[in-house]
Amino acid sequence: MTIALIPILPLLAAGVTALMKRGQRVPAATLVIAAQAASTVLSLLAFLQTLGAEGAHGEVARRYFNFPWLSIGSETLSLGLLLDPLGAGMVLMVSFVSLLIFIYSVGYMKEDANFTRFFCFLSLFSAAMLGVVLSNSLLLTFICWELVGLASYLLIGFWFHKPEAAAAAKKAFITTRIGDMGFLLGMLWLYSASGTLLFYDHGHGCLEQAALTAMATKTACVGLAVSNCIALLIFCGAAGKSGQFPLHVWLPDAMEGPTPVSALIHAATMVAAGVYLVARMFPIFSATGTVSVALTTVAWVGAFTALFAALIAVAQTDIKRILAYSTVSQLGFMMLALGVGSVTAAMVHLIAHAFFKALLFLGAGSVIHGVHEEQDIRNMGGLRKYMPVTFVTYAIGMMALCGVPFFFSGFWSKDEILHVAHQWPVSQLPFFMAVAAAFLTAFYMTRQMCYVFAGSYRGHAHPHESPAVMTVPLGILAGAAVLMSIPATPAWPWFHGYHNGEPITFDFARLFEHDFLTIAGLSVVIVAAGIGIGYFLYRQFAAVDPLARIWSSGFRTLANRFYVDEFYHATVVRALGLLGCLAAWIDRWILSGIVRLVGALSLAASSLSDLFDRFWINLGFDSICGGLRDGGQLASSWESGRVQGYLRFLSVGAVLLLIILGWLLT
Amino acid sequence: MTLQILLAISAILFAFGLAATLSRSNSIMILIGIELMLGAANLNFISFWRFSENPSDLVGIMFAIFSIAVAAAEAAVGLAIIILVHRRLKSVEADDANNLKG
Amino acid sequence: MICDFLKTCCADPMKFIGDWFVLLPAIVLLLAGGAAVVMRNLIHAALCLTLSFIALGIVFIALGAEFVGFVQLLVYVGAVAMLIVFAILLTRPDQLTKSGSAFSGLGPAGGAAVGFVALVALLGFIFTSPLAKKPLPASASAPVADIGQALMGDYVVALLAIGVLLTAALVGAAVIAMEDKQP
Amino acid sequence: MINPLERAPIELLHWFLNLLGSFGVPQWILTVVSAVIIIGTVIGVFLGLFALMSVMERKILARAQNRYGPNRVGFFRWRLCGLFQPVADGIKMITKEDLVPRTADQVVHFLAPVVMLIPALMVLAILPYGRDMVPADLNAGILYFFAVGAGTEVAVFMAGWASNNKYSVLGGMRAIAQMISYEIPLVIAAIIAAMVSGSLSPSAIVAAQGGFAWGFLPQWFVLTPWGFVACLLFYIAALAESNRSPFDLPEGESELVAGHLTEYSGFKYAIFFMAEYVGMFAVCGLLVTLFLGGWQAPLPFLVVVPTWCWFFGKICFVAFTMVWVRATLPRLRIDHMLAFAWKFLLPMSFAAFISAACWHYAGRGPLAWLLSLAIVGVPYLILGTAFSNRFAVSRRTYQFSE
Repeated sequence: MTIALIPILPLLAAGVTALMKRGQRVPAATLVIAAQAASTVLSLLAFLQTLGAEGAHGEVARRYFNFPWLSIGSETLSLGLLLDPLGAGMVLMVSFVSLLIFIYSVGYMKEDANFTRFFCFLSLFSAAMLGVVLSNSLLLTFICWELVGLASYLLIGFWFHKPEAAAAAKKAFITTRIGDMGFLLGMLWLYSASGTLLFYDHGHGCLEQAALTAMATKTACVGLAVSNCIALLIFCGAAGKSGQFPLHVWLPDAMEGPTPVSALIHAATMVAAGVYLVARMFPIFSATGTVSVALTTVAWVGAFTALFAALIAVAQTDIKRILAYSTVSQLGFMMLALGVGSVTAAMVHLIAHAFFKALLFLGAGSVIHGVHEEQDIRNMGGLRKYMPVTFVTYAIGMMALCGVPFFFSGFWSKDEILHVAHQWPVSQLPFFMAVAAAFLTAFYMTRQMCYVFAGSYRGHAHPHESPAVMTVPLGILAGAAVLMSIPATPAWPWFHGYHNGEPITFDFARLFEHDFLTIAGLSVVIVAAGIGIGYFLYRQFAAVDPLARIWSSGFRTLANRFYVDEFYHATVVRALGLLGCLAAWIDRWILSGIVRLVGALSLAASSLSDLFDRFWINLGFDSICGGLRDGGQLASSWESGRVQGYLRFLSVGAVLLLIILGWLLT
Repeated sequence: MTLQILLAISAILFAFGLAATLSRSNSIMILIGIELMLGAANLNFISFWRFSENPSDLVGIMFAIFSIAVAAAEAAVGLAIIILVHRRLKSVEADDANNLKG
Repeated sequence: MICDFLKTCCADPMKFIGDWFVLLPAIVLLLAGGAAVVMRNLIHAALCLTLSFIALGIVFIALGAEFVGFVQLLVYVGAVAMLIVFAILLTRPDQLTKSGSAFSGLGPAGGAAVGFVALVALLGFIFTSPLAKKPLPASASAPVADIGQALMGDYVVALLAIGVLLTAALVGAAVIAMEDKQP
Repeated sequence: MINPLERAPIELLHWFLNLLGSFGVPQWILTVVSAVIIIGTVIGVFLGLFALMSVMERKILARAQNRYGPNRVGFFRWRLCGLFQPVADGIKMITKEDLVPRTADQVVHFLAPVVMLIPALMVLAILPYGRDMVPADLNAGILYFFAVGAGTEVAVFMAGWASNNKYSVLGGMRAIAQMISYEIPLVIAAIIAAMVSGSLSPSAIVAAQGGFAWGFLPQWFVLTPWGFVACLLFYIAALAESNRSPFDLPEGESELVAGHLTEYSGFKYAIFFMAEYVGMFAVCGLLVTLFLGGWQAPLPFLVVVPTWCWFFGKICFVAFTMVWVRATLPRLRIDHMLAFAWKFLLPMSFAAFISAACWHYAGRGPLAWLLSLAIVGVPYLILGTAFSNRFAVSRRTYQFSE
């Protein structure tokens, strides 16, 4: 299977780069980019293979191969690789966006002393992510998942000499670890319930009908089916990785890493892993029907996160933090889509979002680079004149994110989500939350555009356009953000057909169905309102944010991110601290008391034996040793150290021997 | 001429060497004594070969040749050791090298 | 006895010359060896030793073992004597002509006594042994070609061992005498 | 075909001995007389050669340095190109005062020249001067040569030490170090020739080089690759053994006044001088015997020339090249000289040794010739490159006024 090479090539590149010296910048970058380009080409080939191979009878074409990895007793753990439309699209997106980000990094990290190390980590990250996507075993997924976590830790903390970066890296690692705990539990439960961790294994995999039926029919507790419990546990991991409420706190802090890392983590790969995991495990989530408890949870969490993060984004002033909360919000959208049962809508939005969010992050990086490491949008302004290429591409990304009709991918993919949310039988509330979030998205993006590019420059640096090695990837991503709108339209539901293995037909009439028109119209109105209000409020720069003037306490709450961090600090961290104090107290007063008691007892015993030794045994030994020493001294007085003396004794003996022998012989 | 004369010469030479080895304090003189004793031994080998029933059997000659070679090796290593000891202890007196006394 | 001796000399002058061809260097050998033992000056002792080596080589040649004699000259005079002389010069550059304390303590007397006892014992055995009264065989020679054949034939293992020994001694001597880097 | 002069010396000796025998002289006296005559002849010839060489060397050096050299001494009005210079030198040497330093070791100081001269004369016994003209045809002749030659080192040491002079001791020690070091390649080179001939006897070695390949090419060992290398090694080592330039640093006047000869004068100095030259001729004679075919003629039609003429002609040629080398090469530094012996000559002599063995076992044909060439050529290239890199000197710039 050549697809194994797709993750292995970047992994090897990472390994080789790790051995390089710090100064070997050009070979390191060349090697990593070449490996990534090769795996992109391989991904493209794999993707084309899946295009041609439509499964028979409406089945999805899956090709996989498994191999045993570890045998413990009679149990054998197998790993495997899988190629199906869900993964193929994803792997192409991941490798392609990674490649562009790598190229961009050459320009962005040019000044950094640890350039080589950076590329090593990037390559490791990409390898791990590709492994997650191509895995046919939950175990391999988990391994790569943790590798992704490790790489993200290394990359967020890349500038570890900054305390914020080190703290952010730690925060990201620990927060996702909380989710991963659930993931691990779910995995173990899945193994005990189905006896395998392979997704597809000729009818024996855990995502295949037999195992699903078994899990769906068993009840665990409080009326929950086993499959739902497993799904919820796995969703914990996905929520951690994808920054869903309440585990979203690490994601904005992760902006402390270099901007290409932000782009890589928050656009293409790491956060997408959560959504991808839920999409991959969707059969388990939906084992008890499309409105199962697990999916309902997913939908509510997604909808809440979308609105919640969008609200916070409105009040942020850091260019990258706005985008970070926007990402959290968009991931909420995807989770909502999954929760309401549409994998296709989620994946379409995921891929479209990957392109335009990577574009936005890289654009933000270009802006930061251009104004000399300034991240506060209040100190920018008027950059349209200084950085025209960045401005145009950033504007395309912004319009795609807002969902400006009709030529931007965001419009179609978001519409699709609104559409499926609207049709959800359980509740209409998530739909309205999503609508509100979409409005806010348009609003805060307009705010950001106004702050950054409109008006006149307010900073003190000398803004300049970024080099071609940075702007060219921007252009490519902008093109992709526009082009992605084509396969996303309902008129040509290419993704839908591709994912579900159905024939793809072009039907222009679908655009004019009543249902679609309503939603699309609503969406257009929302976007127009968002952009319009945003422009109205922020067209002129003001020292105090206009929203703060209108409702200052509310704005402060938003600016402080609903005090979630403070809440965690007051509850979880404080509780842990108290627990630690308690443990320390127990350790100090109870455990060490016991230890001291034991110590004192053995001390007493040993002093007793010491007395015995000294006054009873030693007397005998002393006399024996003294005798030995005296004897030794007597013997050693012969050992004069004079070689000639020895020789004399030797020759006296030899002569005596000679005389005796001669006597005997004659 | 008889074998006795040669053996007596060899014995006297050997006694000279032995006396030098045992009584001279300089380690180079000890080595000289050893060389004399080895020479005496070689003289014995050659003498016995000369007076043997079958001189075409070259055992005595061979023994002498190998003994000479071994003596050469012994002299080389011995003198190297003496030079090293002199460098360390600034002395070639055999009795001065008594660091290993009990 | 002296008359007998002179009679035999006149009766067969060639045999007389042949005998003295052995005995004369042997006497030189003993004199030089004795001188080497008692000389106070180390250099003189070494030179006397060299002379005794030369005499010993001539004895070997006179006894018919010319190959051994030449090897004796080559190795002892050419190498061992020179090594000893070198060692003397390297170890006593400051007291080159000063006569060192040749004998010291009670040990030397004991050493000489041991030597004397050994000599008496050996001579006693030599002159009482019936083996030693054997007359001189007509002639004995050891052609070089035969020695070569024997060395490469019956004694080849010993030859190889000697080669290894000499190589080891060469390397070992060089390493031992090499200048120490750390004092 | 054979020139009547060829056997003239032998026939003369036999005639004289027969004459004595006819007077009823006992056989053992005849033996002694014969030995005395032979020894006297050989020593006389070599002393004559020494005298000739001492003046010719000065003249050759002078010509090399664009001077005349000694050209005055002669009989009355006949100068004879100064060929009688050695007579004048000899008279001067004998009549000069013989100085012995007060602090010198008198006995050893006196013995040193004697010990020097004896081995130099003794080694002449085994050289084959012509067909059937070997004073002592020992079957271990080569070994005898080196065994007796070892006495020279003792003499040099005695001279250096007994003088009780800093320069003398240093010179003597240098000379011994040099002689011991160069003795090894010298002996190995000689052993190669002995090995190929299958004998340690010089006359057998000369016989092994007899005959002509394809009717014209002499089968001297110097014409094989290993023999050429061994011959050069022997030649270089012989230069060092006889303390000749460029290895004359034991008596390098710029550093050590005259080395172990510093405290010698008059007749003793003359003896040293003579012993050195006779030793040099002896070693040249051995070189000729081992590699240059001994008394063999170089071309078939030249066989008519008496063999002893060839031998002495070759000796003179080799001695002439030694003078030539002296005129050409500067003196080496002591560490370079020792490094050269141990790091270049010794490995090369081993290479020549192996090469000779391969030549023999590959059948001594043209193929063997090529194989042997490869075996000596490769180490030479490696060692030569290493040495030329190690001792690379930048091009010297001379500063002088035009």
